[in-house]
Amino acid sequence: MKVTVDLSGGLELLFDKKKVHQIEFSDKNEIPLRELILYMRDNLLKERAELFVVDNTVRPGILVLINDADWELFGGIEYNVEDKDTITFISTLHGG
Amino acid sequence: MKVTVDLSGGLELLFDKKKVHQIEFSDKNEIPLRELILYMRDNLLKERAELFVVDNTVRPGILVLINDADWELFGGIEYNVEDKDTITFISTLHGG
Amino acid sequence: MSAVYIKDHSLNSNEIERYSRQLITPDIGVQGQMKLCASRVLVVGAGGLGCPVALYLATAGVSVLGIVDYDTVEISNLHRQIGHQESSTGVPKAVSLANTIKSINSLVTVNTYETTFTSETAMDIIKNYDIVVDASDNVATRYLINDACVLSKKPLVSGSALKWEGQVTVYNYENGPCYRCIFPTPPPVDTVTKCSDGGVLGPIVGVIGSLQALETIKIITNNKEGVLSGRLLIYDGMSAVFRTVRIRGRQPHCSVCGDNPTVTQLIDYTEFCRSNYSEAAGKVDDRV
Amino acid sequence: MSAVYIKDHSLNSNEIERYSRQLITPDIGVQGQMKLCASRVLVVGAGGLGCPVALYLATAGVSVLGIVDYDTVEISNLHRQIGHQESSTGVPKAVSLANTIKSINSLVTVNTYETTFTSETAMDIIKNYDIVVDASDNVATRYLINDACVLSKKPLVSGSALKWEGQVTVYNYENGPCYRCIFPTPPPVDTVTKCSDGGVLGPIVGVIGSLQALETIKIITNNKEGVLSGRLLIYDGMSAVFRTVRIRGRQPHCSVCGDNPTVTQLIDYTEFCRSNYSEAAGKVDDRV
Ligand SMILES: [Zn+2]
Ligand SMILES: [Zn+2]
Repeated sequence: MKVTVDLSGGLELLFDKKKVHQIEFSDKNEIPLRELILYMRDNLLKERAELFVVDNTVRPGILVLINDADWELFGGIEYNVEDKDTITFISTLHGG
Repeated sequence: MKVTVDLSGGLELLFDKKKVHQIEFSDKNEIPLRELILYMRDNLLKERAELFVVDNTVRPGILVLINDADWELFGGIEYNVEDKDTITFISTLHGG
Repeated sequence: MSAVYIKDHSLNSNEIERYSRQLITPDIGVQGQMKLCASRVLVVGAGGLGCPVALYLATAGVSVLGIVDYDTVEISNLHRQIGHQESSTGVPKAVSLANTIKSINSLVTVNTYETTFTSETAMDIIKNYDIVVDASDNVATRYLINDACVLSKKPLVSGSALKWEGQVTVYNYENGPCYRCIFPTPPPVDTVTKCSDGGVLGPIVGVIGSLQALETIKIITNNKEGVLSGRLLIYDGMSAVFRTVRIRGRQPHCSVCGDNPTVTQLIDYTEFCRSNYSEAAGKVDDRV
Repeated sequence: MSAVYIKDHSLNSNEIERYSRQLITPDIGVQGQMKLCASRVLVVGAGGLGCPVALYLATAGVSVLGIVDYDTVEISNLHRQIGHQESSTGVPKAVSLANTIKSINSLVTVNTYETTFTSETAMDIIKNYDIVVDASDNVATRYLINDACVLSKKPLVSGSALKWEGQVTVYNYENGPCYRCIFPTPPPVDTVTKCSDGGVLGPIVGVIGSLQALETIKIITNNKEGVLSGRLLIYDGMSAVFRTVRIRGRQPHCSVCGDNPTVTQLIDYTEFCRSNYSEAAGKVDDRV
């Protein structure tokens, strides 16, 4: 399965400044969203993991979208990510 | 087959002020884009057809998109519209 | 009195002349212009977002515009804050922006509040307005504005920007979600980048502030369908791509707008967020 | 001279102070600010689009800003043209906007052209600038600006707006398409709605003008990847939805930028488009 991960609001700075990541899990058909997040923390994010994950979920202030809609509409972190899903992580902005 | 037609830039005023139209051709799998345009002229557009079609194609000043990309990238009016395609007609704006 | 022709609107000839191009716009019309000319909007923040928001709302003809800002104009503001002038350096931003507005539209009443928006001042200020625009620059103020809007039942047009990016949505509108429904817990202080650290471009706040003004106009003119409630607009200026995404509705368990709220009056948001009502100041801890 | 430290930039302390929040923005930096401070931009039109474009380019620190507009300020402009004041009624728009700019950023040189942009005047004006912004309001001027940009090899940042909608793209940039590549034939005169007929909202031109300013900044600072060339941004303000769509590249058969152009000098665009270089005036036929 292939998953597209989108990062915005500055989160891309934690991930090599890349806003779009293609992740492939050749041995899986689906993956719990929580596992994807921990996979990202352990494999894509090199340092300062606490800016992305706190208590085994995304830290407060990050909005997660599943195919362009709020993850809360799909069960939040309990969602099972499927082939070709796009998961977006948006750090909310506060400046003005 | 089902086609989604999007209208913008004021063209929707010619089509009952509706920006999105779902058109179904139950007896077809595909339809030449030219036929779709003439179908729209003859069935959806009640008056002032010359504001939409001139010389059997869209009038100058209308940009046509096939699934969000310029129709010129797909052969223009010779394109064959397929099931679930979205065809967008944009009247270019000149004001400021 | 003796006129045979009874006009069906309350606009005077100055207003008709000034707003003619606006009141002929579909879905505004004379009725929409009358609503605009009777509306009262509070803009919190007279900075990068507040300038275009206040300018476009004032030129559109709102009746009363409130502007809250404790800060004064500095030269380093002027690259993005187009409602201030060089000659206003040192002048309170609320006053400077109000003066600019008066020079463009003298029909608008502008109230200035040269104060920090706090738990003590917020409710008293907000009660005079129909709609609140969040053009602030820090986390604590954003939670404060949200709660004050929920408690006083006013819709909130929220915008934010940093570097090349921006976000816009409308909270607490027609039973839609509030800020806490989406973000129940404030972000860790270390994860918040300020404009003074990360920078921000003028056209980015120009886009976001203009979008906030338009949402406010839609709310005033009762164009409910179009209002960005339950949706979030995300803007990436570098790639020139916007996305309008669906977000959750009002959450029954929300601590302020839910069915059994635990927040029933304003709290201390600097403590809740561990940061100050000001971008310039650092964390609460730094004040020691 | 006696300094041991050799600074690697040419910004003076006034510029550093004023542009500090901008030059710390990623992909701008000190190098980008130096490019901005050396850039020359021509804005054609000082109306709804031209005001935010010119204000944000001036505050960002372009070196020389040219403003072309033959028209004078009227009260009915002020609901959307935030660079003019009530006291400027009757003043040429180019002059009025230039005065506003000077009050905000005195470091910028502003050249005003109180003239109609025509086949006779265009090339002489354009040659003094690096980039041209189309903030005009009529078809004939849009074709004229396009051809003048192609013939003088300048990128063109094009924006347009009407009612609740707007469009933005960049033409003639890095071998991308020009306006005629996309629209080889002018639209029939009856199909063109003017802002004076259809209306337009201030925040709509605010969004589009800000986007034009940002594209101009991207071009100046050489952020090539992000530039809206070969792409068109379509904005529907009522539904709060933007789309960035892919459009055709440069067309080898284009009559002005193609491999064998037939248009090798400016033509009479009022004749070509059957309409005037002015929104206010009607069709060419009406002049009789
Ligand atoms: Zn809530
Ligand atoms: Zn061309």
